[in-house]
Amino acid sequence: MITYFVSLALLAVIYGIAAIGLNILVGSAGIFSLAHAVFFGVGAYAAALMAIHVTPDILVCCGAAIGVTAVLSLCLAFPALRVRGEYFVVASLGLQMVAATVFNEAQGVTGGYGGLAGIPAPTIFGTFSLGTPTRLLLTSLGILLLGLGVVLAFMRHSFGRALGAIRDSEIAARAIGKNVELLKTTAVVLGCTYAGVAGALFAFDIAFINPESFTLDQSGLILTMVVLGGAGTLLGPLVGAVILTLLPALLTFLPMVPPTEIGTLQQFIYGLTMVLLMIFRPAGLVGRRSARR
Amino acid sequence: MLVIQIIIAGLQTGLLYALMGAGFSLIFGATRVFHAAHGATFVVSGYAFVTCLKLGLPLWIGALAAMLFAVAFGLLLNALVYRPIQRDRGSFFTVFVAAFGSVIVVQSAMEFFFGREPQTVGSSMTRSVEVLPHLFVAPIFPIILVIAVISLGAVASFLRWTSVGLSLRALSDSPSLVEAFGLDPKKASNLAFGIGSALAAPPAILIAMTNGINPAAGAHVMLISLASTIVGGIGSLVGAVAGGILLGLAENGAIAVFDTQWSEAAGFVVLFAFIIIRPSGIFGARITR
Amino acid sequence: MITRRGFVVGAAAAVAAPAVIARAADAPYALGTLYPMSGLNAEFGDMYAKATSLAVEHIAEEKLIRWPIEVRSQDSQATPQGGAVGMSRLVNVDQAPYVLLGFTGVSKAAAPIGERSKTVMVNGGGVGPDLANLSPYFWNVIPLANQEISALVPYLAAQRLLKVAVVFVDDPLGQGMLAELQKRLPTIGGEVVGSYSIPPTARQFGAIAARIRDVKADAVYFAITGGGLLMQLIKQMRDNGVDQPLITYSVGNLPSLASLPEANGLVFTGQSADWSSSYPATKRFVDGWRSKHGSDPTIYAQNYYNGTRLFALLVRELERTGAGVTGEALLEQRRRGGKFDFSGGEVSFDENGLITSRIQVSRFTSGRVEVLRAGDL
Amino acid sequence: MMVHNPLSVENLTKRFGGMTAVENVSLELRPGIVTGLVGPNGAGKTTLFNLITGNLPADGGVVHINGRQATGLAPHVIARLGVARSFQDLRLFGGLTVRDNVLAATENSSWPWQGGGSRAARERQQATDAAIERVGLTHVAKIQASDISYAEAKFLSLARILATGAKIWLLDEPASGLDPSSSQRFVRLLKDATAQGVTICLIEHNLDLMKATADRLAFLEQGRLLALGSVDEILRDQELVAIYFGDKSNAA
Repeated sequence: MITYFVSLALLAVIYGIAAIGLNILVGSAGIFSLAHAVFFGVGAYAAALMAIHVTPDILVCCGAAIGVTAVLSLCLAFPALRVRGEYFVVASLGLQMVAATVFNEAQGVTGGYGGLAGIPAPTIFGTFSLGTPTRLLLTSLGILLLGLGVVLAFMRHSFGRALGAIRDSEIAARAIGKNVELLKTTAVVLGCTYAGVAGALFAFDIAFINPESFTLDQSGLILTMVVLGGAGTLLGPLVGAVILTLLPALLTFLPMVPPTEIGTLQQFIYGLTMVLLMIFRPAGLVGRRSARR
Repeated sequence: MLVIQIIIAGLQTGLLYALMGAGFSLIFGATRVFHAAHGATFVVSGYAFVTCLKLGLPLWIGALAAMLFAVAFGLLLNALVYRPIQRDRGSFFTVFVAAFGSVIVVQSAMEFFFGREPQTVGSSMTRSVEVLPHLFVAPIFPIILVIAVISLGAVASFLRWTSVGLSLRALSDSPSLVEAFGLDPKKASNLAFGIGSALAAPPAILIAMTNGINPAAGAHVMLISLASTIVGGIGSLVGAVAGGILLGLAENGAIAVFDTQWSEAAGFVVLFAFIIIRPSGIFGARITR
Repeated sequence: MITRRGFVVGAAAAVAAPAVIARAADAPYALGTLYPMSGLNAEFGDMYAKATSLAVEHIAEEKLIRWPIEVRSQDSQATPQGGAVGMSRLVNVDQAPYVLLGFTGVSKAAAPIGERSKTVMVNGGGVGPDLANLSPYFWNVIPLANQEISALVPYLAAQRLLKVAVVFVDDPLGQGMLAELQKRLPTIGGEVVGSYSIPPTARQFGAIAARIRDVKADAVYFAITGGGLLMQLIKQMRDNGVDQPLITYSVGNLPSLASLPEANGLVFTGQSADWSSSYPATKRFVDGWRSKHGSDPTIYAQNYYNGTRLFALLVRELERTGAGVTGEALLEQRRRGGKFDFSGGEVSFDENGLITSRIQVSRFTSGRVEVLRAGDL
Repeated sequence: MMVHNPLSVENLTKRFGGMTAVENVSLELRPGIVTGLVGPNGAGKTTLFNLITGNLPADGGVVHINGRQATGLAPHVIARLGVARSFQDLRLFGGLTVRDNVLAATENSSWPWQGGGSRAARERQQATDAAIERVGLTHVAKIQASDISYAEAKFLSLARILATGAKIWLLDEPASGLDPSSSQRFVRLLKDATAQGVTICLIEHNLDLMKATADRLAFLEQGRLLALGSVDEILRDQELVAIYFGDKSNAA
């Protein structure tokens, strides 16, 4: 029983990390990406390959995930410098769709649909095993807190202000001397590396990855977490991640719902929540007011 | 012959994207609503059609029902979701997330009522005949061609020749003009949603006949239509049509040139290229935002 | 703060759970199922679930074992993540020693969890060749895809369908079948004249049909997963002038396909299933299914019926010896060998937990399944 | 050695398609002086600003800032050379507080960290508070910028410029729509700034305000610089006045 809740909590923490990263893009910089699952996936593959072929040390694997996602996130930064708003959403959609095909086709690296199986249990400092879900959960919690700390340090200070300025008016931000290209790129790289780390932890948690976990649906799910909790708030993405990770689990505990309809019901609830939230509380559950954004 | 065959296949899918894209473009131009739930309209319309035919009703009643349901759904969504959000000066993103949510609601509702497997209506019109050696064309292809030309022509001439249409067009140039044209903004947005949604009915009917329609089909068609609208240039009817055909050709052409599994990605690669090189699309005005 | 909030929600969920645990401790045997109950493949999950509940009913009526079986269901969504989460819950919360599942991605994600907790996992639906050696605790009550090709080849030779075009989804199943066809066809003087991989989300196949017509194949083989995709492929192939025989593996045996006019004449392989058999276990299953659902069962239904039945048969032995019903004990019991009285006949497992079974070639003829070539071993 | 004017443009030209928006404009801004830019709508005034600040690439001509060639530089680089501007539609950072709007303008580094440590940080805070104080917005400093009144927004836009410490200001209708007393306060702030050596170029349609502020006027029509002179000289020229008002009355 405890193990089950640990596994759910672990998943919530992993999604929490990814959602915090997406919030840097969406909430702070106004870059509305629907391609977050791409970088979640890139991190997962990078970590899994590192674990299988080199060492399952979690720090090394997360480092690899960070490095690879940081480089590949430039694919997202590039359109972000070219277009804004609706155009960028569609561009990120395009990236997500192309990446899904690439994940499937780069079989030498990703194993295609067959995926990568047999990802070893992680260790830390080379020897100490993190093989039990509880240990992995504690490690992930540590990473989450670290990630929150970094976000807090960045977003509450000049970097956050500069991103906010860009989000609200790019031209005016330039006029007060902000290097918009550099700032946007930094924000995209930073946000995507969170997804990369989350993906690495995900790979260790599930111990098997294939492209089905990195689809547009997954991007939509992470985005919903951010929006549900409150884009631009510190804790909103976490609240969203916890709720949306636990929702399906909670629904299965409801006796009156026939199991065949759980999936449909769950989707229905997701969708309806998004619609109602946008109408009545667009700032999210944690967001301060409804008028903003 | 393979080339011609692929061009025909590309045209057939491209025209359907074009109709979807044109509807989307019209709505976006006139109301600035990024109507990502246009795909949900498509699904509702398609199921209305299939259900009518499964009930044994004649084709024209099915088509009429598809049209009615599409328009009704578009108007409903505008009234219940978009307008309340816009009243609060919601950002485009708020609208987008709400639209995204609506797509999921419709999809799961359809799954609940109709099941997930594709629904199709058999018809001899979709069965290809060999018109030239090795060149197969289904009777439905010319029908699609005619329907697409008629509906796009009708919408284009409406926008060009009627005063209401002119004002809708002016709206996309400068939204502040709406009252100057003596058009009630609420009426204008309903008009755009009505016409735009009606344009989703022909593709829905035709896809239901050729491919079969399933609850998840809307999201897929919408993605590609969105891409085609951007490639063509948002807000331009001609652009949406050109973009749709271009993407239809790219998708099918990729099958001929590259390996078959790249066909889906091909459309999005074209999209990505446009966003990087020419974000305003083929016919779009320069983006100033 | 945040995580505390998470635990609060978790704790709320826990309130409902202890009752379940308390009962699990003494009487009924927990049987886990991890089927896709939502998403594109829910049609399969629905069928598997029906088969399982029919088997549980029959087991109770036969008084095969002392305590009733209680089915604990989790939705796998046919995705690895759904599989991992659902398996974790079946193992840790429901403490099921025996879990029925399907689908390659789900199986591969669930296998390490099951192995760690020594839980038996039984697949009756996935046929990817990579399911063969996942774990000692992972058994297959369905022959894997390569076996289906072996059965098909003699039929192709007899019909002189030597030039085959293959449409496949680029997953282990599709790759496995393509490789098997490329290996086996030359033995009868045939060849794979074209292979076309498609994304599982694709919906437009007109251009692929054009290419298939171009290579002038004698037959078209579909190595794909998912009934909806197969249905759209078949319809569009026929619509776009591909009039060669269409062939696929056991995925073709779906009720929704039988009623599709374009699928008339579709040839598919699958485990031998003779629904008119007088073999008692078969008859009982077929009659039970017909009276409940008003139609003939499918081979998948039979597999999951058998998978459920296997649990009871093993438990009966364990009850005799007085051993507790754990995954470990179940594995040991199965390894002791012997034949199992299944619907469809007596079967045995090989060392890796893989069933051996006859495979037949069938065809849809006016909405009914017509057996073209009986299975042999 | 020659003393450079803070800002000068020579033969600046910009074409949009077939239309020439700015044609061969040469203009120097003198230190500590308010140069008014007048002309009918569409004369190319805002385009001229956009060319100077690098928001639009010029088709010809050069820009010098403090004697340094600045043509073709990125907008943020020009901003860092000490050129600050305001916008007709203000373009405040609506999601930030009033104080953060101003503070952001003091932070020069676009990396996640600002240089100079805590001392520099304190100085930025002080500059920010001083700028807010000067424009009289201290009472709304903690309010989100999207929620302040129109007049307050106009002053915030000025505070943002003040805080950058720039010595060259390009102001695009900064006082339009202000009530008379606010307007007077605005003029005083501009006068204070010029007294401290700030060079201003001002687009303004309100000629009274222009008279009160500007030291000299540049008259632009159809992208060309028609006249340059003292306020009185320009306003006495009947021909120019006719163009100015005439064009306004039969504006297409």
